[in-house]
Amino acid sequence: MIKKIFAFLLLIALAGVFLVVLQNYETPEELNLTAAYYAEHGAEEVGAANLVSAIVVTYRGLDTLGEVTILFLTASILSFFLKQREERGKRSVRASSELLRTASAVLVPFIFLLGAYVFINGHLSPGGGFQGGAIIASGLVLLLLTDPLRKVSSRLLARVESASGFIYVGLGIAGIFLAGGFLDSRVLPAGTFGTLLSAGLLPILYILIGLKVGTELSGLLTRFQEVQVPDGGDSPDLKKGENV
Amino acid sequence: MSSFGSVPVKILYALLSIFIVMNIGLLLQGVTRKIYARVSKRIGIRFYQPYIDLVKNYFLRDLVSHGVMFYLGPIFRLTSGVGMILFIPLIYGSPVFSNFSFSGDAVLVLYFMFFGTLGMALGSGESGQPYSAIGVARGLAQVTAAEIPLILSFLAVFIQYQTLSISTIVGAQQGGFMHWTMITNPLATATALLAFLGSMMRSPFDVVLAPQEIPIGPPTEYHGAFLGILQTNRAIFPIAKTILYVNLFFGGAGNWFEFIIKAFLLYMWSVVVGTVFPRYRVDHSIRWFLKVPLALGLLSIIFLQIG
Amino acid sequence: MVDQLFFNPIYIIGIGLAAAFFLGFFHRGTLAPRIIMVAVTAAFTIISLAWMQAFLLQGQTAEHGQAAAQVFTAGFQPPFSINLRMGAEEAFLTLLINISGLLGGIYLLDTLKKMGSHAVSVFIILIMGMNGIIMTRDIFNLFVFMEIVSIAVAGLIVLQKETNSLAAGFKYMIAAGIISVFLLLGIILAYAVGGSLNIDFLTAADLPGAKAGMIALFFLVIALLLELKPFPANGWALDVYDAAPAGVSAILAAAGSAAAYYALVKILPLGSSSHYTLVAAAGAVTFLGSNLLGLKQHRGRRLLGYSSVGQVGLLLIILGFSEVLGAQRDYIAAGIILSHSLAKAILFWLAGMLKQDGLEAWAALRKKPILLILFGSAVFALVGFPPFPSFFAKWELILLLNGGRFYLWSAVILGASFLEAVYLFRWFGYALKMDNEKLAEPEAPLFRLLPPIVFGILLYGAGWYMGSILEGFANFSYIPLAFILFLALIDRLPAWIKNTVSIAGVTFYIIDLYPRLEGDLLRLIFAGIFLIGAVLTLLSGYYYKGRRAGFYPLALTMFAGLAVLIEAANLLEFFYGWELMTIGSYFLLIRGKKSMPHGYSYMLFSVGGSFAMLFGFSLAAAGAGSIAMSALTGVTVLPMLAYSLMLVGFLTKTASVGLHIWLPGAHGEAVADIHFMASAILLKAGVFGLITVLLGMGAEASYTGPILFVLGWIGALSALLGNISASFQESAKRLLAWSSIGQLGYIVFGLATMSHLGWLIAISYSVTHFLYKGILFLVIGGIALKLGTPYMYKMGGLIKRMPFSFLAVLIAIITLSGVPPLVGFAAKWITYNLIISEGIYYQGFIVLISGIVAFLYLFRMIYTMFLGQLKDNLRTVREINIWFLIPVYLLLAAIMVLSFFPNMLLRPVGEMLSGYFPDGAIAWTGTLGTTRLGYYDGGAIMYVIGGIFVAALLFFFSLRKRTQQVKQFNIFYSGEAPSRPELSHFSYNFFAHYQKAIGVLTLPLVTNFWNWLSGILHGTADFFRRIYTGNGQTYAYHLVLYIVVVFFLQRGGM
Amino acid sequence: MSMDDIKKRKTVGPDGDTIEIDPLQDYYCSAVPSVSKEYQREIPTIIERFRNWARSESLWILAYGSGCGAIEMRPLMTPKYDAYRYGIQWRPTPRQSNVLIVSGYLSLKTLRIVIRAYEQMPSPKFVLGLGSCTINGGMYYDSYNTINRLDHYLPVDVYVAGCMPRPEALLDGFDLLKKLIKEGKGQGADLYAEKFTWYKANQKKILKTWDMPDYSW
Amino acid sequence: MNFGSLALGLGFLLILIGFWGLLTQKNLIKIVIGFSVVDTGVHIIMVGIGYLQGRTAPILDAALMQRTAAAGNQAGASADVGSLIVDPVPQALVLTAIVIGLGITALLLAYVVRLHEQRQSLDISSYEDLKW
Repeated sequence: MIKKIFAFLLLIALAGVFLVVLQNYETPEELNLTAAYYAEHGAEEVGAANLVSAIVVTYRGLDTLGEVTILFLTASILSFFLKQREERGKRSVRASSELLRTASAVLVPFIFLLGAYVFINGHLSPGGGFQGGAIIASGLVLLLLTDPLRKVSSRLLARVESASGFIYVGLGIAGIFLAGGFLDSRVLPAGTFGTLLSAGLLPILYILIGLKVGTELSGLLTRFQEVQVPDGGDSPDLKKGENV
Repeated sequence: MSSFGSVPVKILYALLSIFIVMNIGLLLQGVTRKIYARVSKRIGIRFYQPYIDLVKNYFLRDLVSHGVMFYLGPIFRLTSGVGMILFIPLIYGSPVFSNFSFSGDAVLVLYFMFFGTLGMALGSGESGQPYSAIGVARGLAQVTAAEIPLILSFLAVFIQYQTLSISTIVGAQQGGFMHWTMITNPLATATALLAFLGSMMRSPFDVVLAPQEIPIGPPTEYHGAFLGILQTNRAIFPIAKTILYVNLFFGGAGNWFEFIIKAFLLYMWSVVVGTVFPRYRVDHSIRWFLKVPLALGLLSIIFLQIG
Repeated sequence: MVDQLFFNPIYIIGIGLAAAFFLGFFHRGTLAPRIIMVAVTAAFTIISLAWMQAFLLQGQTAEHGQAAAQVFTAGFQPPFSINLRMGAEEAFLTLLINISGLLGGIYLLDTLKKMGSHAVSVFIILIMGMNGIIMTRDIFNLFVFMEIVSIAVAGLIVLQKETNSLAAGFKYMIAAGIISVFLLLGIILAYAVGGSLNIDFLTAADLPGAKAGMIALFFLVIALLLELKPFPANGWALDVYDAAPAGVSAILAAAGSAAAYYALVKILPLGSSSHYTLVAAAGAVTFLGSNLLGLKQHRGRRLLGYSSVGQVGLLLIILGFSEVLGAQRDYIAAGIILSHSLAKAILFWLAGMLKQDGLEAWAALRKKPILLILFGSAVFALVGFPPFPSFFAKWELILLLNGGRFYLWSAVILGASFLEAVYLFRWFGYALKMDNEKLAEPEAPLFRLLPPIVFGILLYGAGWYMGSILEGFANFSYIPLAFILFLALIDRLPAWIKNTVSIAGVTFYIIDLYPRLEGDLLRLIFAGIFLIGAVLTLLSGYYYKGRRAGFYPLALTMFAGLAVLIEAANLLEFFYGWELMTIGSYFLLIRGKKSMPHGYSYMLFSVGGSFAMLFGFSLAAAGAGSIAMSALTGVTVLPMLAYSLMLVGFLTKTASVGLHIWLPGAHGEAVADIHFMASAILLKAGVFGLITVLLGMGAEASYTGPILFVLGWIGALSALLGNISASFQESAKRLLAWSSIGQLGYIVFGLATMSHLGWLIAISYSVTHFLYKGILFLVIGGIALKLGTPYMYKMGGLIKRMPFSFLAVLIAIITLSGVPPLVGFAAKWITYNLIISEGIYYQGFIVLISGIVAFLYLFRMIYTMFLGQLKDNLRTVREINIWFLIPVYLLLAAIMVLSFFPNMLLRPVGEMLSGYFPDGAIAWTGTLGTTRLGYYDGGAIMYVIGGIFVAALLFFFSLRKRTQQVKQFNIFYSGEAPSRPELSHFSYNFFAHYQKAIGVLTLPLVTNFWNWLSGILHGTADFFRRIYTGNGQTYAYHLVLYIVVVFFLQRGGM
Repeated sequence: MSMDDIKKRKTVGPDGDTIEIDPLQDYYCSAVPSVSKEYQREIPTIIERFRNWARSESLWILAYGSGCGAIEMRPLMTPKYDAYRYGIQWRPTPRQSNVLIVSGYLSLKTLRIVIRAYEQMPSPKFVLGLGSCTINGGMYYDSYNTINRLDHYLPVDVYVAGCMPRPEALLDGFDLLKKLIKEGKGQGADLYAEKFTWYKANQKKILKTWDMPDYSW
Repeated sequence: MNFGSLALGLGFLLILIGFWGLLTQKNLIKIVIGFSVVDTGVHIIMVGIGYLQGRTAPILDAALMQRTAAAGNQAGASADVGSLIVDPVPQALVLTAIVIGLGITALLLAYVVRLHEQRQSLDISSYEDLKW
């Protein structure tokens, strides 16, 4: 209890800090220097209609690379951290509902398709590699919800992930020699503004990112799936005999 | 001040000084013991008894030696006594009886005292006699305590006269007893007199010898001619000490008569105290020296500084 | 110039990520991932190295100068795209990180093998991420890289899957999450205000000018600060250091701290001076708090964590004082970072080799000496000893801080450094001396051994380089050090060869040095004491059969330090020599069997003293504007404090009262010839220092009065305490040790009088103390060595077995006690003259009675050892080793010569002193010296006393007595016969009655005081470290609380 | 000291070497006393006469009481008898004493001590047997534990008979001793040296366990 | 009322709520959830800061071009897209931030799984072995 009181007092103080922030924060009226530059030159320099994508993939490509790296890191860590043990017994899980099974069977292909669409069109419309990857991963979630014992080939996921990551970095380095610098998307010609094959490397990069993010998120999920408490564990929710 | 051309002459005079002082010392011993006996209503020894004892001891036939240091110990002791006599100007104004005082001042005399103590301690130490060692330990402890007021009183004198030279100090006291340090600096003199008691091996500070307890302390194993040497020194050394005090505090001695009188009186001071007071244990005597005499000594210096 | 095509910094990121992603194709167990890892980190290192080399060249030839390189990503100019920078600082830090990565990777090879290729890629990404933090110029990108590093670390923590590691990792992630939240807030607010994410543009945007900008900055700075684990919001970091695999902790401490530090370095210019102050304050609190709490820590890894956190605190202080430190900031920071990173990595790596983690268990290192050497190097580097970079860094730091009048700050720095030294040396002591029989041998295959060894070499190399580019140290002669290195290399040879080589070396040095010192008698005398003493001690070293591993390099280190003291051209060199000597002497002193607690306290007092000295020197230099030795003359900045501190520094070495408690034990347990070095020679270094300072101080200024008054009393009381305590010792060596305290007390007293005679005493005592103490130490030490015990009551009657030793000791103690006719008396005589002519009666009186007290212990020593009853088991002992007797008799000859001709020493010294103190000189006629007060004729006294002695002896011989030589039981024993020699040897508690009377003076008040102080410190540490409850939530609470408190403090302050 | 203390024993030196100790050999001087030059001379030289005078006028007594007769020695120091005036003094150590007064019966235990004390006195030295017990055992003549004739064990110069003799008798004994010394007859020490084997045999015969060196220097 | 400020306030509120969970809940998973809430709050703030009142998404599609033209006509000059869109940068940033948050959350959960495996407990106070 005393702990809660202290926490409460601390949060009051923190709220005070935030209040000070709010008091001093002045809502901007205009775009600032950087944003204005992007608004003005983003289209012509990068050739992407979606300015956010232009920024994400090109102007701040290094951030994106880092972000992909973080996902990769997390997946890698989980892969040796939550390593599946051989001695894990069979898991007994409650059967999924009819509704879920049917829905997933119908929806999952569409979800994957949507994901692919989102990252392929990332430079033109809202969305992008991350969003697409996340959508793909959500499809996997659905699959796993339907059949928690489904085996997902983590080997395949890892291969795709590594390959896309490697190519991504490779293209980035190519930018040093073929264009203005690391991760410069102008290795390929800009193309026609607003079309699918425009904005230089951007769509390709976004596809790679999408693949990578998708596989990484999926990888994460499968890792967690793999370490579920096996039968005979102390998880109270699982009752024996109710398995599929 | 010195020229070694006159070395043989110097040596002759030195021998003469030693002879005189030794006789004075022996006689004083005899007389003292006589007085001591009279006080306790005895007839007492013959006043020349110390001579006989000395002769007898020198004439005992055999010596038992425990080793080189044991052998040399008494020699060190005697060297110290004789050296002190020779480093002190005995008679004021007499170049003859100033002997070797050209080679050092009062500080030399003060520190040369320890030469014999050290030698004696080493000699008796080598005898392997544990009681000797106990005696030496007591003696050193007590002497170091007694030295504290002693050094203070000497310092007071040195400060008063702004010199370390004994003859200069004596010179400054000439012209009547009102010039004596005893009068001009009574506190220092009192301190010195109290400290004097501590180095005379008399009651109440004679637990060093403590006959019977640690048979006789440091010289337990010494006998025969060794003892003779020690006795010789015992005749000389107190006189040397006395005359140092006389020089520093009591106007020195202009002639041998004055010398004898002053030495006698000063000597008697320790005798009288010794007769009256019982023995202190070592830790008692150390504490005692660190009380009254130390306070007096510090006072004497403080007075000198403010006065 | 660096070829951008091959060494483009972006390659670090590119190659790193490509390799990491590529590793996804591999499976666990194959060798390839690890080869790739080593190759990649090596490539990183080469790139950094290429840049570093270019920047280093810049310093030397202007036309080949290398400007900082900017790398624009995406082909757009900043601020619109992210750019990286590779300047000198970045090159340095990335090099450090990459080497750590390379070696750390090698160290982790087997762990990584177990965990598979994913772990390898995580490792590569970690290193890449740290590089990114260093290079990036974009705050959001910085955030990304920091998160990469955080997550990678969180992943690597669990390479070792234990509950503790998991818990630590969880706490770490929570903390990292909270920090990232505030960092993001800061970034986005900064963006909102500054309109850019680029650091350089944000700097131009004047964030502090805007109201919200200040808050943005606050969040940025506090988040980066928290990333640097400020005390007390750093419990999570300690857990990580503690629980992570040692190899990972090593990289974290070495590279991680450097990266996080540099992130803050980049951000801070955005802010105003108040942010610098904030950082400095946080650093100070961290440095102090963390090191204080480290005191109670008894597990190695966690202690390393405390220390790491502390060192980062120091970096924060340096950063916070950027303005004050100016151009030197990077030099100082580099020095600290180098020392910290290299040393910490070594220590963590060592920790990884041990099976147990208790501090005591580090004794296992002793089974592999190379590890112990590495440990020692690391500890000394952390505390800031030469020749390590931190020494120079700390020097510059304190110098500049005090130059800028930031006294309190430098006091805090030194205080905290001292606390660090307290636990580091305690720990090192355990490693050196604890019983290690039951401990398993450290597991050190080559791949684990290699990294710490390389870092060890780098540590020394870096130290050398840092020294060579520091102004004031550039002309320093490294020849003696090279000689020491040579000795270290030939350490496998037998001792006598090394001994000969050492003697030849020192002799050559003396010949080389002499012409340079000619005419400067003061230095010549001390050079003589130091170096002739060196030859003599080394001469006695021939007694040693066998290898005597490690002795010669260390002994020569000490002598080299002493030689540097003599030759020092400026304060830095002086201080350098001082510290060098301290190192050497420390290792020499702890060679004894039970010497550890004493060696430890020696070290603490030495470190404390040298810090005081450093403070004083820096004040002096601040006033003078230069570090030349002349800066000590007439200090203008806080002169009283400056001089007092310098004096305190030197008084620790002279073991004066209050600062003496290390000496009896340290010297008492040292081996014979080392004891000689330590006491007869080493203590004189302190005297030399005092002389140097006092000469500069003079006696005219108003502040000198109190200083000299106190100094005089310190000297007098040291003399008294030393001598009285010596009387009550049972161990001969401790007795001599206390005696040294007393003797040094005379010297200090003499110096404090600031008069001709006083200094004459001091210098002549320095010489004679060297002579007679040399004899005593060698003989007593030789006997203790021979008999296997220093306890006097176990000896007795040795005169029969060791007559030569006895004679030497006899002469020595006569000299020491100042009894005429030997030269010791000269000093007593001058003391009287001094006391009366200068009117310092009370101090003088204390000094004089101490001289009398000296008789007590001298007699006790010579009696209980040489006289009395010879024990059963000593009946067949022989004379001490001839190699001890040779130097002893050389010293003895010197004493005899000086006794006949005291003018040989006193006259030239007097003439030299007349240059400083013209009044009160002794006038010399032959051997007769005359002062205003008295006179003293050494030669005549010798002749007269010798004459009397010979005459008395002749008289005695003339009696021609039959002499029966008898044996030891032929004594009068109350009619009984002694049964055993040990029962009739009066020796134990010799001065019992004396103790009864005045033992109260020897109550260990000083020891109690220091124990009390140490108890308070430890108690405080124990109380405050309870904030680290181990609960992740509490740590989260700490973090948020820290933010809130600092926020309101800063707002309140604005 | 017991017999155990003079048995050979072994000890280990500081270097680990074994040292064998033979206490009688190692700790005691094994020389025997020798006869002085003066003893062989028929007529004492002048200087020897002077020495003898000095010796007789300065009798230093070992302050040691072996039996009940010791009670009679004390009054000699009091004003009534004041033995000091005859040059007699008491010394606490045999090393500095010339006269050993065996004051009464001598038990075997005390005999051992007396012998040792006597041998430690520097020669010339004198023995004064006080009381009948030292002459023939007196009332303890048939005791299992006392000796009967002192001069079987030590050379006695003067006997003072009586049980107990008064202090006056003791003074008379001193007077006699002085005379003997002055006449050159105070040669007990030489006698002891000369007949050393006889004395030793007697001593060893009565003292069954002889646990000391033959001559205690 | 400005939507941007509203988002800011909302974000701060979320942060506080999240912290409440983080600091008071004993259950490890709830703590992670608390962290997620905090993280979300920050993301909302980020987006809120990029928001400009009355503007549209920064996608230069046909719709935006029309508005540009319309605005240009009103102003009588060639209007800038910059005056019509919200700041794209925070949106790009928040994308990264979200992913990073995801990574942290995933890792935290992995830790929870492992910790639970060790002690069969989700109480944070069960894991206090390392302290002082």
